[in-house]
Amino acid sequence: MIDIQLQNEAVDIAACIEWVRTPTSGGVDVFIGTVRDTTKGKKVLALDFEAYAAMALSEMKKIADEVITKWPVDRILIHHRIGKLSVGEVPVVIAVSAAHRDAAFDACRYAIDTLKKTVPIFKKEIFEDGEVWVSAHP
Amino acid sequence: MIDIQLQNEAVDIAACIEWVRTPTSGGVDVFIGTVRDTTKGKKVLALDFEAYAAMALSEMKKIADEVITKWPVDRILIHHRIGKLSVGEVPVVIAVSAAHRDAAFDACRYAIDTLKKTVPIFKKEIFEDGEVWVSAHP
Amino acid sequence: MKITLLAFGIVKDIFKAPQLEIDCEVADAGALKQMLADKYPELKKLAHYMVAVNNEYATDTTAIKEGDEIAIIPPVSGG
Amino acid sequence: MKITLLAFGIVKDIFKAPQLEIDCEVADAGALKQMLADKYPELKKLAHYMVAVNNEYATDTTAIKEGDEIAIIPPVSGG
Repeated sequence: MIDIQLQNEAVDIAACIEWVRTPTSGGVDVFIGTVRDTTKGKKVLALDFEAYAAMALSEMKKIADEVITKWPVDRILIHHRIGKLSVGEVPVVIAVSAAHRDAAFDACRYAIDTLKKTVPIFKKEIFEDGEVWVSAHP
Repeated sequence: MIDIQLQNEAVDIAACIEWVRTPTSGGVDVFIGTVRDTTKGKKVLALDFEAYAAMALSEMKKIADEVITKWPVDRILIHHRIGKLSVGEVPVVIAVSAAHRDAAFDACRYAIDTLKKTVPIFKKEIFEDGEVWVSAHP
Repeated sequence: MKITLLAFGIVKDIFKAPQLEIDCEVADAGALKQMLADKYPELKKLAHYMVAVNNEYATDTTAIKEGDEIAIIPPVSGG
Repeated sequence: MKITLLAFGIVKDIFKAPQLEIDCEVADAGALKQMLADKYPELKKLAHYMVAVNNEYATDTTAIKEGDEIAIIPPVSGG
């Protein structure tokens, strides 16, 4: 089973974990992205995320479908937040349950690595003295 | 920072995650062990965990100390429950925060893999027709 | 033909608009990218940018026709 | 000398007690394991078992003296 969401409100980490747990699962791996206070030594005030929503959902679903095909996992959930997030807030939660932990770890890591490469979500770092779209320039 | 616990009461997953999050962390990886309903095709009713408490704590602390030395992580938490757990309950939570996700994933996986090899905690699988100490016999 | 381009991230800043209506004759995504690069030289300074046609990443040979939902996608940075 | 052995997991079942007071002359953990294997042949059927002296895993040459906290540790299965 798959649960994909793109949302404005805070991601409910506990509810995400609860959703992936099943009686056949021996383990759950969860990745929680958090907004760091610095980037390349510079103080970050906030991150502003925007998405090409329809395509972001479809790319996230592709990742989940691929995970389900490649690893023996029970459930995978990907919830991504958009909007302006302060330091410490959570842009993304990925949770994967599986009978055995290796599959949960591999699948969760694959999902976040792939999300960062393929899902059309864009973040702007907001500094005291300006704003920068992350990764836009070489 | 390190937080190690061996406890009779349920592990509070949300509190564990909250504890590892810091403003310098870009990501948190969390492993949540859960009691499966079957093992080798046989229905499991419960797992009963016991520990050599003093040494289990010292071995868990060794793992956390080693993780802090080997990877650039912010915080690591290992909470292990003992006593009788039903299907779906949580014997262990390991949470690791780090500036970058690779360190969090690697460290969390190393911690659970090592815990399963070195920490003197012992579980008995309780079936409808008997009980078996896990891994005791070849 | 008339096409609408959706812009995201830094492309919105480069186009100075979240979407652009243009009238042009481009057969495929490759030709569109070339046309845009000529018109918006700032695009060439990006690490890269992709075209998506109807919610799928396009290659240079992906055909474009009137009515398609076309998006210009700069380097993604979700997570 | 008199030593106390703490037993865990299946070793508790084999000893039929969570701890055992024994009077013996063993210089090190290797000698202790040999003595126990003779007395409790069930131990030899285990995948393996370890001796811990004062909360540290012992090797065969780890010395044992009166007053040490000695534990017999079957295969662990936490997590």
